[in-house]
Amino acid sequence: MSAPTLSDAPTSREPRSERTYPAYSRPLWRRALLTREFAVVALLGVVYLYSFNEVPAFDGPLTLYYLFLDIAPILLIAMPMTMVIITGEIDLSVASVVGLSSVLTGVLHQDAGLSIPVAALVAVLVGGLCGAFNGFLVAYVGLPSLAVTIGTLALYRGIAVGLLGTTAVTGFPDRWTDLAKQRIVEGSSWPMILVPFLLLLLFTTWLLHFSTFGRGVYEIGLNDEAAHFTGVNVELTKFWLFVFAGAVAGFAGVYYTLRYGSARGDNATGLELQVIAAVLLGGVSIFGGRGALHGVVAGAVLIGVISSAMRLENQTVNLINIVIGVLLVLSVTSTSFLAWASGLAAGRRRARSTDRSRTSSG
Amino acid sequence: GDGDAAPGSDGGDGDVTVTMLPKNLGNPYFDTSTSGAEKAGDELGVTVEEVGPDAASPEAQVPFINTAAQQGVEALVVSANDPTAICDALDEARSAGTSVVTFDSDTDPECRDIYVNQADAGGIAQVQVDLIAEQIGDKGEVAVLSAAANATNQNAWIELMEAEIEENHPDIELVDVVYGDDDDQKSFDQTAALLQQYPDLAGIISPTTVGISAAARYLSTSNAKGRVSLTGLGTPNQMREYVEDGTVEAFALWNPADLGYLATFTAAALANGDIEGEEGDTFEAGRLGEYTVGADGVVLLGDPFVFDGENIGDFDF
Amino acid sequence: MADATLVLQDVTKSFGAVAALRSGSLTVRPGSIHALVGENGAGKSTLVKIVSGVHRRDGGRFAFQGRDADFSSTAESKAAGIAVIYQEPTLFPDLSVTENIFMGRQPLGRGRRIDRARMHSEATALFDRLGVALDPRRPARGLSIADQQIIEIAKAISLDAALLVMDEPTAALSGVEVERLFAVARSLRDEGRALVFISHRFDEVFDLCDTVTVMRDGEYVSTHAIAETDVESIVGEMVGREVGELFPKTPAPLGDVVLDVEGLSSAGVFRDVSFQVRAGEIVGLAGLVGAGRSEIARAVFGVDGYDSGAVRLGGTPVARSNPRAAIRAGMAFVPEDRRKQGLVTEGSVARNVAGVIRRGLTRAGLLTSAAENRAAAPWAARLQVKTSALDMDATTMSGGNQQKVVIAKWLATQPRLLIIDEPTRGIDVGTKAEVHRLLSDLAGQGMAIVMISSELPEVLGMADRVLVVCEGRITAELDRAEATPEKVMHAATRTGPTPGSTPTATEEVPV
Amino acid sequence: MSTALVNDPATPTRGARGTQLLGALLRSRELAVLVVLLLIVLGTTLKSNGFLFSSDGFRNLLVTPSLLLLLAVGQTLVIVTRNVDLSVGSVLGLTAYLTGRLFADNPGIPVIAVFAAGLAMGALLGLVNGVLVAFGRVPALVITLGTLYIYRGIFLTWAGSDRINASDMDPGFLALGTRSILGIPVLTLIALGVLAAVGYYLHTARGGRELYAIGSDPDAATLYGLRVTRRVLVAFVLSGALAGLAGVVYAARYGTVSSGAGSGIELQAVGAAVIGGVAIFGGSGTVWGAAIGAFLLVTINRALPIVGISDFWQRAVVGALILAAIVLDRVLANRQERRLREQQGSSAAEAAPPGPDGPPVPAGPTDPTTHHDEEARA
Ligand SMILES: Nc1ncnc2c1ncn2[C@@H]1O[C@H](COP(=O)(O)OP(=O)(O)OP(=O)(O)O)[C@@H](O)[C@H]1O
Ligand SMILES: Nc1ncnc2c1ncn2[C@@H]1O[C@H](COP(=O)(O)OP(=O)(O)OP(=O)(O)O)[C@@H](O)[C@H]1O
Ligand SMILES: [Mg+2]
Ligand SMILES: [Mg+2]
Repeated sequence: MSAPTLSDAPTSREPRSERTYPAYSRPLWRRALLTREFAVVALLGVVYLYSFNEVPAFDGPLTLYYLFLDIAPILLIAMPMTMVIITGEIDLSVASVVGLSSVLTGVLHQDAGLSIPVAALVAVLVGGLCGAFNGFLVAYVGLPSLAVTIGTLALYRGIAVGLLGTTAVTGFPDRWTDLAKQRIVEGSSWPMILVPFLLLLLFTTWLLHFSTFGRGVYEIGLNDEAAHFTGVNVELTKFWLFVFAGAVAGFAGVYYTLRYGSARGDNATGLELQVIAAVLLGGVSIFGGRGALHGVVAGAVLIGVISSAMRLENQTVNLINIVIGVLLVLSVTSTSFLAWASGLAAGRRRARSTDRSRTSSG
Repeated sequence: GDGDAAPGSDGGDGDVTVTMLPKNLGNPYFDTSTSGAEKAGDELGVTVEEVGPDAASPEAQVPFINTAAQQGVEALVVSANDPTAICDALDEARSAGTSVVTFDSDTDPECRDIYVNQADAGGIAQVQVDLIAEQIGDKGEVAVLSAAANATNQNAWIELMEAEIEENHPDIELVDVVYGDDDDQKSFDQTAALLQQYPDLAGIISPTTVGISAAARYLSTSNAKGRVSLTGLGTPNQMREYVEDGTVEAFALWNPADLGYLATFTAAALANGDIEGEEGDTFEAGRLGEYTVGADGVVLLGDPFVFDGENIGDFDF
Repeated sequence: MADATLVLQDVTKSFGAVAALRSGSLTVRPGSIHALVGENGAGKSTLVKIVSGVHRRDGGRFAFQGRDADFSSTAESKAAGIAVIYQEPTLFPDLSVTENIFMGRQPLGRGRRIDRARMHSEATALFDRLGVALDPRRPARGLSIADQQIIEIAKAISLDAALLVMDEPTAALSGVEVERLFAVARSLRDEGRALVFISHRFDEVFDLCDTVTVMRDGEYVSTHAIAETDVESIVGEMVGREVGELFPKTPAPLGDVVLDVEGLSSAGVFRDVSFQVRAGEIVGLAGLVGAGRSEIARAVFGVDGYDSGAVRLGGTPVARSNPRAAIRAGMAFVPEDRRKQGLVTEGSVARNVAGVIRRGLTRAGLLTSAAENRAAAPWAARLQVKTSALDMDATTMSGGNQQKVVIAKWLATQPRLLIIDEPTRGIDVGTKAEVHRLLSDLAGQGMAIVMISSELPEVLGMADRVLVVCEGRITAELDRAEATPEKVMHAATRTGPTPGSTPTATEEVPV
Repeated sequence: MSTALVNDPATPTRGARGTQLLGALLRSRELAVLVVLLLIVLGTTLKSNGFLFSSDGFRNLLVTPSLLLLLAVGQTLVIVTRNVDLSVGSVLGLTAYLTGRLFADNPGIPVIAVFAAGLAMGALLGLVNGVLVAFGRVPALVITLGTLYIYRGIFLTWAGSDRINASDMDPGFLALGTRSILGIPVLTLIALGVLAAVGYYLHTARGGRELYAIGSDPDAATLYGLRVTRRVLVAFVLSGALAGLAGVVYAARYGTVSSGAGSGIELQAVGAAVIGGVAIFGGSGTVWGAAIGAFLLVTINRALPIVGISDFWQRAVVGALILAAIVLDRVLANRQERRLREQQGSSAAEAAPPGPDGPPVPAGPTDPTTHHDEEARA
C-alpha cells in the first residue's frame, strides 16, 4: 500500500524524468566503521587484548565470570536508560529504585514471609510504579526529567532507608542466592544473569532499532514537536520508557539483593552515574536522538574490563575512577574534536578542488 | 604491564602474599592497622598488599575479595562491612585456596578461618560504661553515637552496654542511639542534633574513632563543653587536642597496629599450614608472644587500653 | 556617488559537501536600500551570515566601509556597525522585551549598574517609532511570530548601525506593520545608511528598494536599478528557466463532503467554527496574522485539543486531540513551521518521508531501514527533492526543498484530506509555482484540500472557496467568483458588514 | 518557572498594573519557599525551643546551611546558563584537603593565604570544566560527571589514607568555624557576603544579564553576538571558586577532612537551586531563591529528628520537597502564561485599531490588486 504507482503520481500531469536516489551517501564500511559505536567496540577489543596478555591473572577462568556478575546491574539498566536518553530525557533515580527494590525484597521475604519469587515480583512491580511516577511527572505534567529524577532519587532512596533504617536483611535461601551466581553451564565463565540480560538486549534492540516505537523514540529526541505532528504519542512513549527503566531497575535490585545476599537501603548508591557513564561512553548523545545499543553494551563492558584489570594490578578504586572519568570526558569531547579535525581536512580538500567543482557545476 | 612479579600467576615458590582488605581506604584507624600488618610482613618475609573500597559497604568489598581469589593470594585479611553479605565471596576465595582471617569486624564464623578479635565485646562495653559512669557521677541521660546501624561490632557492644547499664547503673538512662555512618560531617551534625534534642544530656558514648573525634570537635566549641561528658573508642592522635583542652577526660582503644600485626601473623600461620584454625591451635606472633585459637576460631588481642591526660603523650598513632 | 558601505566580491562558502556560495557578490552604497533576491537556497542567508560573522568565508573579498573585513563573531560585526535581522528569530524567551533589545549594551548608571528606567523608556520610544504597543516589561516568551519579528526590528534599528541587513523581515508581518517598517527603513536610508532587504515578495521589493541584486545557485547573477527593471525579468534571472503560470488552478468536479467541522470552539483561541470541504475542492482560510487560522487547523488535525464541537471525516467522527486517529481517518497536515513542526531536520530524508507510513512497512514485526528507503524513494522523486542520497539530513537543505520533503511525507499517506498551512511561506517563485500546480493536481484527483495562507493572491488564485477568519471566528464565506481582495479584507478586519458574517458575531466584537 | 519579571522588577509605570500584579505573584516564588522555611523553624521551635532560642541552636540554624549556600549560589550561576556542575562535591573535598595540607605542611601560614589558595584551586578546577564544556561543545552534565570521578580520584590518590585532624590546623582558622560577629557566625557572614555580591552581579551587571540570555537560548545568544564561550567559562570558574571556598569553610567548620568530604553534596546543591526556583533549563531564577532553598534543605534535615521523624526518612522528605518545588513552579508558570495570553489579546486589540484613514490590510501584499497582476504576468 505504501509505494505509489506511477498513475497516481502527484505531478504526473507533466511527465518529468523520474529521479532515482542512492540509499546511502557513503559506502557501507564507512557507515559501519566511522562511528562512535565502533570506536568504543574497537577500544574494548584493544583493552581486553592488552589485559589478557599483560595483566597477571586476567586470563584466569574467574575473570569474565566476576566481571559479568559485577556489571550485570549496569548492563541491565543501561538498556532502558539508553532509550530514555535518546528521547532527550534522563533518569537519575534508577539506583534509588534498585535500593528500594532490594529493601522490599528483603522486607517482604523476611517480615511478610513471602517467597522469593513473589517478593521479587512485587519489587519489580514497585520499580515499575516508581518509573511510572517519574514518567507521569515528566511526560504528562511536563517537568524537566533532570529535576524530577533528582527529586525522586532522594525520595526513593529515602523510602528505602526509611523502611529498613541502616540495618540489613540477610539470610536468603541458598537456592536463590546461588541462582544469582550460578553459571549457565557449570565450569564456564558465563553467569546465569546473562540469560535475562540477553533476552532484555534482544527485546530492546528490536524495540529501539527495528520497530516503529523506536523510530518515534529517535524522533522525539531530535524534535518532539515534529514527532507530535506526525502522530507519535510523545507523552505515552516517554511514560512507558520511564516505566521500563523503573521495572528493569527493580529487577536489578532483586539481583543485587540475591547476589550479595543482603538487602540494604544503601545498596547500589551511585550506580546511576555508572550507568549513565556507560551509556554515554557507548556513544549515545545526551541531547537525544543519537546512539545505538551495541555501543552501549561495549561501553558497559569496557568499564567492567578496566575496573577488573586495574584491580588485578592492585590499583586503588581512586585510580579506577580517574580512568573511567577521563575516558568519559575524552569519549564525549572526541566527537567535537573529530568534527573539528575533519572540518579542517575537508576545508583543505575543498580548497584544492574549488576550481574543479566550479567548472563541473556550471 | 609491569606487574609480572605479582603472586598467584607464577605459582608458589614459597612467596606468600597477604591481602589486607579494610572496611574502606582513607581511614586512619585502618591505616594504622595496615602499618602493623606491614611490619609483621617484614618480619615474616611475606608480601602485604592493601586494597579496598572508598566507601565502607559490603558490595564494594566483594569485587576486591573476588580479585584476591582470581589472583590466588595465599591469605586474605578482612574487616567485614557486613557479617553475611560478603560470605559467599569469601567462600569462593577459600575454595580457590585462600585462607581468610577477619579482624576488627567479624563475619559469620563459618565464612572465615579465624577471627582476630581486638578485645572481647564484653570488655569493650564494660570499659566504656565504666568511663562514662565515672565522668557523669553515675547518673543522668546518656546517648550513643555509633557508626552504621548494621556494623556488627558496634551493635554487639551497644547491646552489652545497655545490659551493663541496666544491671549496674540504675541512675543512668540510655536515651538514644544515633548513627554517624563513620562520616565526619554526619557525626558532627548528629552530635549537634543530640544536644538539641536532649537538653539534659549528661554524656555521650561514641564507640567509633570517627564519631568520637567529630563529637569532641563539636563539644569543644559549643557551650555544652564541660557539661556533657564524652567517651568511647578513639585514636590518641585524633583525640589529643580534646583531652588537652578538657573536652574529653578519658577514652579507650586497643592498639590497631598490634591488631594488624597479629592478624598478619595469624594469616601467615594459616597459609603456611602451621595452624588449621581449630580451637586450641597455638602460634607465635612475633613481639606479641604466643596466642591460642579460642572457641569459634577466635583469637583475642587483649584488653582495651584507657587513654587519659596522663598517658596520651606516650602514643603516636 | 559615495564609496560603497559593503563590498562582497566572489565570496565562497561550503558546508561539508554543500557549496552554499560559489561566488557571491554584492555592493551596497550608503543612502540606498538594496534588495537581494533569489530562489530558496540561492545563498542569500549565507551571504548575510558571512557579513555578520556567523560564518567565515572560504574565499573571495569582503570589505566594509572601505576596509577589508573578516569577522569571526557577530560581536565583531556589531561593533563595526552592522545590524542584522536574521531569518530565524533570535530572542531570549525568559528575558523581558526590553532586555532582549538592549542585551549586552544596556544603558549604565552609576557604578556600572544597569539603568532599567532609562532602558524601558528607550524601548518604549522605539516601539512608538515603529507604531506598535508592546509592554516593554513582559517576557518575550509567548509572543506571536509577528511581535517577535517586531522586536528583532527594534533591536536592529536601535543599534544605530551604518549597515542594516534584513533577511525576510516581513514574512510574518501584517500590512500595517510592513508599512511602518518601510517608513522606518526609508528614514534610515535618508539618514544615509545602507540597507539590505531580502524578500520573496516582489511588490515589497519594488515598493521599497532602489537597487536589486539577483542570486542563483550560490552565484551572483546581476544588479539593476529598480526603476530599470521589472518583475518578469528578475524572475527570469532568478530561476534561469521558464516559470509556468503562478496560479495554475484548474476547476475540478466536486465530490462528496470529506471534512465536516461543526461548532468547534476552544476557549480564548477560536469559537463556533463550522465548515465543510468536498472532495476535489480547495478551501482557502484567509485572515490577518494571528487570527487563529493555524489553531483551527491544528485542532481539526488533533495536535491541539478543543473544548466543544465535532470533526467528521467522510461522515465518521474523528477523535479529538489524537493526530494518529486523524491520520488513520485519512487526514494529512503540512504545518506552518517546517523546521520545528514539519520535519525532524536532523533526520534523514528517508526517515522523514517514511515517517508517517512506517507502521505499514513493518514486516514480521521488523521495521528496517531498507524498507523505509524503498518506500521513501518514489515520493522523493515525485516531488523532485534535491538531495544526493536518501540518508542525507534535512538540515542540509534549503527551505523550499524541506517543504517538498514535508509534502512528500504526507502525500505518502495517500490522504483524503490535506490541510496545508502557509504552503509557500519563504519559498521562491519557482518552487511556489510547483507547489501550486501540485495542489491543483491533487484536487483534480479528488483530494479535499484546506489551504491556509497569509498571501491574499495565493488564496484568491488557488481556492474554490474562501473562508475568512477574524479573531477566532469565521466571518465570511466567499465563493471563488465573489472573493475579491476588498471583501476578504473587510471580513478579516470587520470594518463593515460582509456577506456571510453572522450578526451576533459583529455585536460581540470589542472594537 | 519564574521569569524575567522577577529579575527585572523595575519601577512601575502607568498601564503596567497587570505586570505589577503578575510580578508580585511571581516574586512570591522565592517568598513561598521562605514562608515554608519560616514555618518549619517555627514549628520545630514550638516543639523544642532550643532549636532557635538556645545560643547553640541559633548558631547552628545559621551556620550549618552556609556550606550548601555557597555551593547553591555557584550552582545557580551555572544552571542559569543552561549548564550544570556536578563536580562541586569533589572540588569541595579536594580544596578542603588542600586547606588541611597547607596548614599541616606550612605551620604559621596566614589564614588569608589559605582562603586564596582554596579559591584559586577551585577556580582552576572550574576552569577545566568550563574549557571542556565550552570548547568541547559537550553538555555540562556529562563533562562534570566525568570530572566528578576524576577530581575525587585525584583527591583520594593525593590524600591516600591520610586524614587531616583539627590539631593539624591553625587554631585561629578553626576559630572561624565557631566565632560570631554581632551574634552571626563568621562563616554565615562569608556566605551571605558571597550571596549578596553574586546576586548584585546577576541583577545589575551586563555580564550577569548575559548569563540569563545565554541560558534562555544559547543559539540566539551566539547569533546575537554575546561572548557565550567566555561567559560560560566565567560561570564555571565562579562555581568552581565558590566550591573551593566551600572546601575551606568545610575545613574550618568540621576540623577534619576525610575521604568522604563533600561526596554526594552536588545533588543537594542542584536540589537547593531547584527548590529555590532556578529553572533547570536555564534563563531564570535567582541566587536569593537558591539560598533560601539551601537553608530549607539543611534546616529540614535538622528539624526532622526533633519533631520525632526518624532521620532515616530525611532523604524522602528532601525528595518530596524538590518535587513539590518543581510542581509549584509549573503551576505558577501556567498561571503566568494565561495572564500573558490575556495581556497579549488586549494589547493586540490596542495595537491595531482600524483607523479611518489607514485600514489594516490582510497580511502580505500592500496592494493586492497590482501584486496579483504582476504575479499573473510572471
Ligand atoms: N549550516 C549549514 N549547513 C549545511 N548547509 C547549509 C547551512 N546553511 C545553509 N546551507 C545550505 O546552503 C545553501 C544556501 O542556503 P541559504 O540559507 O543561504 O539560502 P537562502 O537563499 O537564504 O534560501 P531561503 O530563501 O530559503 O532562505 C542551501 O542549500 C542550504 O541547504
Ligand atoms: N506562542 C503563543 N503563545 C501565546 N499565544 C499565542 C502564541 N502563538 C499564537 N498565539 C495567539 O494565538 C492566536 C492565533 O495565532 P496564530 O499566529 O497562530 O494565528 P494564524 O491565523 O495562524 O496566523 P498565521 O498563521 O498567519 O501566523 C493569536 O491571538 C496569537 O496571539
Ligand atoms: Mg534565507
Ligand atoms: Mg498560522
